[in-house]
Amino acid sequence: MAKDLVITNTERQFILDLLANSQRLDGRKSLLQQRDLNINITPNRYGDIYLELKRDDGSIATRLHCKVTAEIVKPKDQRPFEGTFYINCEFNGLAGLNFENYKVGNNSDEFYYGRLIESMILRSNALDLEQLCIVAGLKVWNIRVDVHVLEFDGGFLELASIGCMTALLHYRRPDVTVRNEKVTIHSFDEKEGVKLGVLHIPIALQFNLFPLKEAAEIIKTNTSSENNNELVVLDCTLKEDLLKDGEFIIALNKNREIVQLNKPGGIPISASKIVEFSHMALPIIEETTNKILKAIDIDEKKRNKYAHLLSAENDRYVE
Amino acid sequence: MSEVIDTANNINEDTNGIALMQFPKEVLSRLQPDLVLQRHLQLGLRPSNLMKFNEFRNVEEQSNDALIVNHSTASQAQDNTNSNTSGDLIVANNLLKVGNMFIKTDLSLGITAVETANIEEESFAPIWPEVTVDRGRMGAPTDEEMIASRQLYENIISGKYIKQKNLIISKIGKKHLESEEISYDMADDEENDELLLENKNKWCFVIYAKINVYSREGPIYDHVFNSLMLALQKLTFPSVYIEESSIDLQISSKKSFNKKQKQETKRTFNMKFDFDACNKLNLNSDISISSNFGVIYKDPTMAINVLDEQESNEEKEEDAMDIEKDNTDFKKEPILINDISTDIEEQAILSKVSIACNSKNYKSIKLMNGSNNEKISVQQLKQALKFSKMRYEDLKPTI
Amino acid sequence: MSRFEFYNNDGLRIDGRRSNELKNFESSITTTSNFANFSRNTSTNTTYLQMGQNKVLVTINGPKEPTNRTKIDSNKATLSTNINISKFSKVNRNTNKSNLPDKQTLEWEYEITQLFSTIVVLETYPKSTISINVTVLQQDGGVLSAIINCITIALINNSIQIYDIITAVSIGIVDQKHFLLDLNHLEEQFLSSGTIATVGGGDQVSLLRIRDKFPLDLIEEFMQVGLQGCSVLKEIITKQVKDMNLNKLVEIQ
Amino acid sequence: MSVSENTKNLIVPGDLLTCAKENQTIDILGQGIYLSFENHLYNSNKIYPTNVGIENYTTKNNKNIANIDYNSKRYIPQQGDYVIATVTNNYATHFVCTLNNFSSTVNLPYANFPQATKKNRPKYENGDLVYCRVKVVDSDLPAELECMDSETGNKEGFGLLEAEKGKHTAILNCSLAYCRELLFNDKGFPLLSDMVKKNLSFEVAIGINGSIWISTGSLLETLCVYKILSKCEKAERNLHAQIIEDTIKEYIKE
Amino acid sequence: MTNLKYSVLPNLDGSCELSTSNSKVITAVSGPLEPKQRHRLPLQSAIEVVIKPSFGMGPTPREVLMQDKLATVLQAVIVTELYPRKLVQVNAQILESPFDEFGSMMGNSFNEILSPMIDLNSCFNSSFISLCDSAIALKSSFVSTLLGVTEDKLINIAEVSDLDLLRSFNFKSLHHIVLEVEENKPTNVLLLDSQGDFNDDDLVNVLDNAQKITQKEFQNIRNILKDKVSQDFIWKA
Repeated sequence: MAKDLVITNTERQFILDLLANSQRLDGRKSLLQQRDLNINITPNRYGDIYLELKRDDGSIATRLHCKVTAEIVKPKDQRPFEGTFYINCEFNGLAGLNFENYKVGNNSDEFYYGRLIESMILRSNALDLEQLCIVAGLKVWNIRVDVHVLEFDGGFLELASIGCMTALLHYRRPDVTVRNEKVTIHSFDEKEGVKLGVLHIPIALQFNLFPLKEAAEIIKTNTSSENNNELVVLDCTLKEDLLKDGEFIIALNKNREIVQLNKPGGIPISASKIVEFSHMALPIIEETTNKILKAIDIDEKKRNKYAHLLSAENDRYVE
Repeated sequence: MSEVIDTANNINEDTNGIALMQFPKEVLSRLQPDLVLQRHLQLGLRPSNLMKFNEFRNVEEQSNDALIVNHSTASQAQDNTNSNTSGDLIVANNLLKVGNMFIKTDLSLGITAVETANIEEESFAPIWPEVTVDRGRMGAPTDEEMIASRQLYENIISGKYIKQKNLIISKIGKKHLESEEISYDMADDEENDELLLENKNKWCFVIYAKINVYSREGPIYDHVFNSLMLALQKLTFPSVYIEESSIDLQISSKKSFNKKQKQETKRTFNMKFDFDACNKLNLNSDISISSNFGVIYKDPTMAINVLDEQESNEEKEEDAMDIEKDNTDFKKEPILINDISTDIEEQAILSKVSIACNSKNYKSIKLMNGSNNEKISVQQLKQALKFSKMRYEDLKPTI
Repeated sequence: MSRFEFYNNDGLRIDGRRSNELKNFESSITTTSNFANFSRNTSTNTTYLQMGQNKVLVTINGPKEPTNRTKIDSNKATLSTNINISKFSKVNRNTNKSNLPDKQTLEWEYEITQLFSTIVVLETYPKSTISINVTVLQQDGGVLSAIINCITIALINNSIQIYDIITAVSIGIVDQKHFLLDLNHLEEQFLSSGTIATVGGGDQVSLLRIRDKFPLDLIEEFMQVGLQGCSVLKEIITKQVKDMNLNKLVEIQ
Repeated sequence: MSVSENTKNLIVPGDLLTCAKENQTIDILGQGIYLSFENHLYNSNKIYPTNVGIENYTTKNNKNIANIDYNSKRYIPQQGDYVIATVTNNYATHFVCTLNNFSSTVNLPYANFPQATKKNRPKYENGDLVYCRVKVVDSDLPAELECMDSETGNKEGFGLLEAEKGKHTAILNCSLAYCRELLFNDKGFPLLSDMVKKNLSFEVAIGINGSIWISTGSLLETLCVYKILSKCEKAERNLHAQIIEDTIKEYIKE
Repeated sequence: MTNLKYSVLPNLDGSCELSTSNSKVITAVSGPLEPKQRHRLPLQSAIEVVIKPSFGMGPTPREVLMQDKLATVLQAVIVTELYPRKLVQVNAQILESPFDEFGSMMGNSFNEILSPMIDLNSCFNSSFISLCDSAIALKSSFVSTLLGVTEDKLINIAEVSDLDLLRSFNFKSLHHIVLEVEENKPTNVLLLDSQGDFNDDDLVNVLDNAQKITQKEFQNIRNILKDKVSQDFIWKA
């Protein structure tokens, strides 16, 4: 189904008109309003996360399933002390018929976004790969995150980054003891699983650009940055996404560090705006990070109901 | 439409200006496989070699031991988990001729390191098959090949043919440098002991099967399975020894920038197969024979003799609907076809069942009804089960 | 990180440049005799750019009839980019056996296609494709910026309509305070770095790519340095292009 | 007719139709019922229900009609249906249109426009919406649309759906049964008239293929109508009045 | 207990999310669609089935075999001649399988066979609801059951909720049965996939039990469909 979704001229005009009036087709009344995020952790499993974006009327707009699996492999020759990490993110036919089932085109957005998330985690050392080494040069853990898009109405990049980080934070691999090169893998009954070394939590945010003028005009009005040339929209729906004319993606963590800042072409935007929006992203990302940590914390409490009897710690979250 | 194709004997235009065409048998069978099959069924025959409905094709086993084993070549295993040795060394083979179809199975061995302590008594080993249907070109495996390979893999495990325990290499020999002889006792000297003890019960055989199908005729799975079974029966394991000279200490010295450098030594064993001392594989269960069946309904309206009668007393251009109305008393009868054996049958028969059994038990049944109008009933399944047992007894002498 | 002193107290970098100094920038087209063995009579010009030790060749094919009929857009042209990074372009020869481009190159292709799709006046060439072929002969840090600059020049040399000139530079940061412009190989490997491309040397950012950890509070300065670099580069490119075209005219006469 | 009461008559593929059980004759087979041609040869007609839904057996003009009421999202062209097509391509003789995303395309020949001549052909762009009627359906060829009444040659309200000056338009996709009800059962399902009663002034075109085209004088009014129609599809009947009121309040009388 | 949710994907024509005690799949059906040239059949619709594994890239040979089984049965159930030159696309994504955790395959070699059977069993039941939801014409209904025979017991695998228990069963044979349901009664066998050691008596026993389970399960499915129809016409009520 390599066919594109047909967006009629009427629809295009309607959506763009609405955006110009700060209205969204799904009922949101601000361009910077994001849809509600729900993080569901499957009980009884480690690193199995469902994420939902909910519309205002309660229906689910986008749904993602992230699953971490581990296996023991031989490390790469160049890096014998490091485990390996992959993200497998595919859009299959479930996300919509406009996504092809078998091959992911190299020039497609999916490919690009998948790479963004992978390099977001790998290049910033968000996942400690050296902790995954069992026997140097021979056995290391391969951690793989599978991202399944179960329903799609925009917001993939944000959700996938949140999902991957939540799943990695939540996952526990089986404990391993090495004695005389003999590797024993302990089941969860024998020994409690080991958490992965997540060093910081980068989360991506996508700012979508909609031109208010012709592209030529925007390029010509060069230096006058005071002019409003474009609309910046957060959390686009699928249809808005298809109509947008540029984007920039920022991945941040709570420590005020940019992990990634990408603007792959599209209409140009003034530098001061990029700076402005980057700073604006920080509180949003802080909020999301807290949401992730809270979801994991609640899940952990559920898992060991009696742990608090043994611990002297106070409850961190008092409702 | 179907009548038009076959009844016209030469190309002539009818009143509508549509040219009637005559096709040679081969072409017609590709265009209208169901029609050709139905015509044959009316005569009580099948398209391939005019077999009876319940007839199986002739199966000949042509084994050629000369193909097996070149003693001088040897195999290598590296001291790590996912080593697998080169699969070129054929330890058992089988060449099965089914009708016009040839199936060649080559079994080869690999060695892998395992935690032998973890192997349970009731654990069964797989075979790693790779089925290739010869089609005159290279490329990614087709769905049919993938399905056959996977099905073999599953059925070998579920059939419980090979116990994992039987694949453990319990004895490893050592070839002495000077004497060129191989000793399998490990009491001699201390140095020996260490090496051999270290390797004792650490290795396991892995069986690979490379299966080639030539001049494919109909579904392949059952015959591929049979060929693999026959080859498996002949499988012998060579003894394994280590050549003293070839124990290498490799020092990996990959430089990684500003990383703590650990020196890692890797020991490479050159494991070699000694075919002078072979052990036969103990199969856990008798091998089984797989056979397939299909069900098709005889459709009287497609019969050629019906048309002949029609022609004699009616006009040729008679509307097809009228013909059918006159023959409402015709009944469709189900026919069980044994051993689906040509492309025509394969395409026209949509409901198939494939049964593997030995004298004691059934090993697998795969029944798939691919058509709503021609389903295999329980009655026919019973019949097919009976036939499959008979088939096993038939082929037993060849085993 | 402190194995090398990337920026010493005298304000000099390893290769002797100042922090905000660009590498030498030289571009040429085949018609100006730099590459005598390339045929002059081909419909397309080969543009060669040397930016420090980066050596990039760009040819542009088109606008031409698309080979793939499904790609036809009846309103405007479609762009396609193909980047070939030669295996000998780095200090260590790339031992990757397959001839397929690696993922980073594919990303660049995606970004460059997106970038130039808004800069080229695609509406002038309906139902056609313009394909950009890039060959990187040698790389020395900031290859992406060299590729983008070279494509800009190539587009002008091939007389394809563009709205404005795009210039790109790479920027690195030392010790969280000094910004270095137009990185070399070593700097790129060990510093947090990014690439920025602007339209017409103004402050309209068209492409931005930072893939390393980078303090959020320094982003403003980062942009300033980048914009400055780009605007300087714009002057250089404009001058060189003008000279080139003068030469061309002289030759034709 | 209340649906929840009628779910007793739920028909699932493989069931016997109630009317067949009671040996009633069926003259016309409606949607969701299939007569196997395989059996037709042998005069032992077997009638299959093919969809999950509610059996409906009526008599009209002395003909017994049986059909199964079911709802779906994908439209399969039927002769004489009024549809809203999207132009996706144009050729020398016809437009290529689509009725649902990813469904087979249908053709709209230039000859099927009123007063069509070789020189006078409609100029529609890709992505434009056309209100038209299905003229011919053939299993081997793409279905053919027409933009006129082929008997009279009149325009009959068919043609391009475009925003007039100062108007704002939108297109809404919803389920097929909902569209049918809106179009044909205005008395039993007076949602649109209810909306007009609330002083909403709008223009709609409803295509059986699940598209509703809305045109009003202001952007917010369009959004309001759009919202009401899409919300009512997912709400029970008695809540509709409330939805209309709330949505109007939300978007217009702020 | 089987838990079914219909119409979970509004972007597609029909969909269903099914969770049994030990597995979870989501399936979607779309059609009739415009097929690619190579899928086009002159007299009937093509059926494309794509099953994605719960982790890793797919479909691997394991999934290809599953796809083949599902497609063959759907061929018999869908009224393919109603949609000539069209495509019916069935997508399945396995979300949870009892064998997708690290090390869960080990210990019992039968698990290697059990795992695709569990996945496929769920896919069958889920795809039936998806087909109904997508309003594709069907000739009959079907219900799939997966039974395991141990030394002394017959086990309905979909109801085993203890994963460790499931992994350690010592099955003599496994039987995956898809039965056609007409007029609320199980009739023909559409698919019978049996593996392991078994004899005629086992087979009869398994088929008898499968019929009983099918009968029960179909009532559940029927209730779900009843619910679905009233939801479809909710605006009418």
